[in-house]
Amino acid sequence: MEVNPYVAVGILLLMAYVFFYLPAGYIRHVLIVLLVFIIGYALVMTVSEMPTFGAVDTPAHNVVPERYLGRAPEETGAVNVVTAIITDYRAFDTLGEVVVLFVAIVAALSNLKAR
Amino acid sequence: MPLLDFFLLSFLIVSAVAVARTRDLLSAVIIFAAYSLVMAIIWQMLGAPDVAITEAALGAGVTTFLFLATISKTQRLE
Amino acid sequence: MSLHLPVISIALLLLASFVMPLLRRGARAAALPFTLSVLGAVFTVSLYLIYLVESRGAFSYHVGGWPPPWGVELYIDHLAVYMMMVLSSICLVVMVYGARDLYHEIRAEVMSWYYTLYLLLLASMIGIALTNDLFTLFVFLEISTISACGIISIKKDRECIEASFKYLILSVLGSGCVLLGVAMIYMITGYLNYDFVAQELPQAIAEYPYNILMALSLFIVGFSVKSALFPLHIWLPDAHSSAPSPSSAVLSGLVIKIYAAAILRLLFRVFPAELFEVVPVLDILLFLSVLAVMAGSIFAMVQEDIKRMLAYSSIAQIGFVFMGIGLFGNRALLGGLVHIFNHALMKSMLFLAAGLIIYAAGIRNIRDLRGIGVRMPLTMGAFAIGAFSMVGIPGTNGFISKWHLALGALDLGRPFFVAIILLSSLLNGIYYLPIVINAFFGVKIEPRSEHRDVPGMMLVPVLILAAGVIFFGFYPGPILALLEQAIVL
Amino acid sequence: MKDIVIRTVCRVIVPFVQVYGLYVIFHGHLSPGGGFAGGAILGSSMVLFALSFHLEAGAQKLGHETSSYLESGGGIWYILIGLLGLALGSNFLTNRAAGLGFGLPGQLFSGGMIFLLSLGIGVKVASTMFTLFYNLSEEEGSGGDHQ
Repeated sequence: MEVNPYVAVGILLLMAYVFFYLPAGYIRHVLIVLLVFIIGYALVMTVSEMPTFGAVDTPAHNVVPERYLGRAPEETGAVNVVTAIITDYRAFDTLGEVVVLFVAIVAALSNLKAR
Repeated sequence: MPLLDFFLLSFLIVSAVAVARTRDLLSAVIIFAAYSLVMAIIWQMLGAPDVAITEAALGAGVTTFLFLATISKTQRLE
Repeated sequence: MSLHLPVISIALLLLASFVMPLLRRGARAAALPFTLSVLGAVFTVSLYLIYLVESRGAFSYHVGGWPPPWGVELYIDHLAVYMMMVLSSICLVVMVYGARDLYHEIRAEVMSWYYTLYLLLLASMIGIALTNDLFTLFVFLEISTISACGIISIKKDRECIEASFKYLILSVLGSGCVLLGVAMIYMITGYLNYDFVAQELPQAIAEYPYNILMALSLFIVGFSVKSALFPLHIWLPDAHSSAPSPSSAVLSGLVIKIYAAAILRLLFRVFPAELFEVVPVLDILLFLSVLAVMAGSIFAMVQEDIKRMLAYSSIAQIGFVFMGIGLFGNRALLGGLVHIFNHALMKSMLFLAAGLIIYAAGIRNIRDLRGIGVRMPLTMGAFAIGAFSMVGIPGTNGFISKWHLALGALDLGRPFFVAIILLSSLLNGIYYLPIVINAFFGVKIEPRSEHRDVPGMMLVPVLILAAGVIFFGFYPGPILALLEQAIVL
Repeated sequence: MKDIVIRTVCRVIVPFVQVYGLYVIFHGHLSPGGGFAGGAILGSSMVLFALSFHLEAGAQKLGHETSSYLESGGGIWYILIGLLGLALGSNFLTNRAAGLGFGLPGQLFSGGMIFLLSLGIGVKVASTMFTLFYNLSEEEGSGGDHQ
């Protein structure tokens, strides 16, 4: 997977030009379709290489889910492992999610009231 | 059950394209709610009931309400 | 107890922002002193943390008491405390200024919302600086995105809504890219913690090359959108120029930098060095940064609105930070990192000075600034110091970062980048110096009737920042000493 | 929407939806669900009530003031529980290691902090949903009659 930096920068510049500056028209349509095919090809290549869903030997099956599944009830007291993860093992992320809700509502209200 | 999987996933793709293509925002919102509902079923089939409950309540319920409230203050057609 | 201070400062900021909407009626007057005291406390904590990290080295904090691969880890090293100090100090000074200025830009009823968003923005940026976990990074990224849009769109202005909507859409797309990248990294390594991912990635390269490549490009695109690297800068001029002046100062000075610091951490602590031999990520960043430096300066030259010009100049200056990352030498990295602080100081000072001019004289157009130096000598003096620093005249802190960047480029045997730095300084001189010269020596135009006096509470922060620009131009020692330890990765 | 059928059906359905939402919140640590899902269900039940009757009717049940108190309160509650772990001599947001754990796994009152956090998240999410909906659709005196 040799990557040429000039080609990569060129594609990025072309994308930015097409998406942000090119006026609507026939050329823009053709270029957008072309770019979408390039991105889609890259994504398909990526997905085709991913480990099979649910396979035993995926990298995600390591010590992390082992402890979550095996010891969550005794360590956290919650029978539902998902809740044990989101409100105990990774409670800080959940605090972040609560703050996301809060900031969303503050931003929306400040917008509605500021008019 | 691969046939049901196939059916649901193709429904997802069709409704996603329909949301993007339709000019009527109200129908887009309704199609999007249907999309979320099917998505909830798929979460359940993938073995994630927590996500399925949240998706059903948020995707099919609250988002639709919020989109509708926004449409009622703006225009229905794009 | 002192090891808990990083998480306590984040919790304090979040708690203060939650309490803020509850301050009603009589308590509303307490909102400003409350905000300022919280910001001051966080600044004090960040200074203490610098001392702590200097004396006992980097340490990690396990939130919830769970060890790293299971729980969330905060990693407090030299870079993290440096970023925290930069963020909290600039936020504090800008808020002192904003206390007066905001009242003429936004309505009094939404002031407490503004403080809330401001505190949340600072909390999320500190979170991004401290975190050692990919998913926590994403969560704080979301908070910072939405709150940054919030402090733009709060102004009662059609233009502002439009600009912040554009910013929101692009920035959320960037967040989506980052989330997809995090998912891919999790899929192929099975971890979210930086250290564990870094441990697993070298083996994963052989097995999943496209996944790593795709995750890396998604991270780069996502963070470049957010930090306005050149071809993805499209949202920045509108957003930063139409926002209220304190928001512009924070957005331009801090918000775009923190994403650069985040990608720096990802590139050097998570992705293995072998990857960069195969995939020339650093070269790509370097080319983009050169384009950013040149394009930002050229676009800035043709602007008429002063805040718009400053916004375009930010695009050029973020290029220097990325140039430091892309050159990948110790000295160049030092230059890039110190430029984060230096540019935060001078750009927020310039935005505040521009805000003062707009407040006092109601002028936004650069050509109308002729002779304003006589009416507002202190403000324009500060502006002149900032302009000199932008150009990189010795004795100002802009010189220090450019000097280290240039030396770093020479160390690596790439004199081309020295030429770029010099050329960019020249271009900066072309558009900054005429403003200063015209302001002091230009033909005076009749002052308009709406001229207002400059309140001391607004002038003092600008002067403090100007003094900082001079001070760190002559004594960059402490900052450089801190950063020299930060880049020993 | 002055339709008698819709009003009657909603009047019957809303309590059940709310009870289900509370169940999902309280049983978060025992069965699938938790604060986010239950809060969303609870919030959408209130939105449903406000839609089928009138916006003012919804506002009477849950006023602006109360709603914003609940919203901030959820977040403050969460952080205070986190600080409780700190005060007990452990890290931020520590549960069992700080001595917060109680009850046997599988019982309703077990899991220490998890139960309390789910409650806070549920209240927060529900009030957020309702406040957002209310603020987006109020004004212009159209009440619940639009669409």
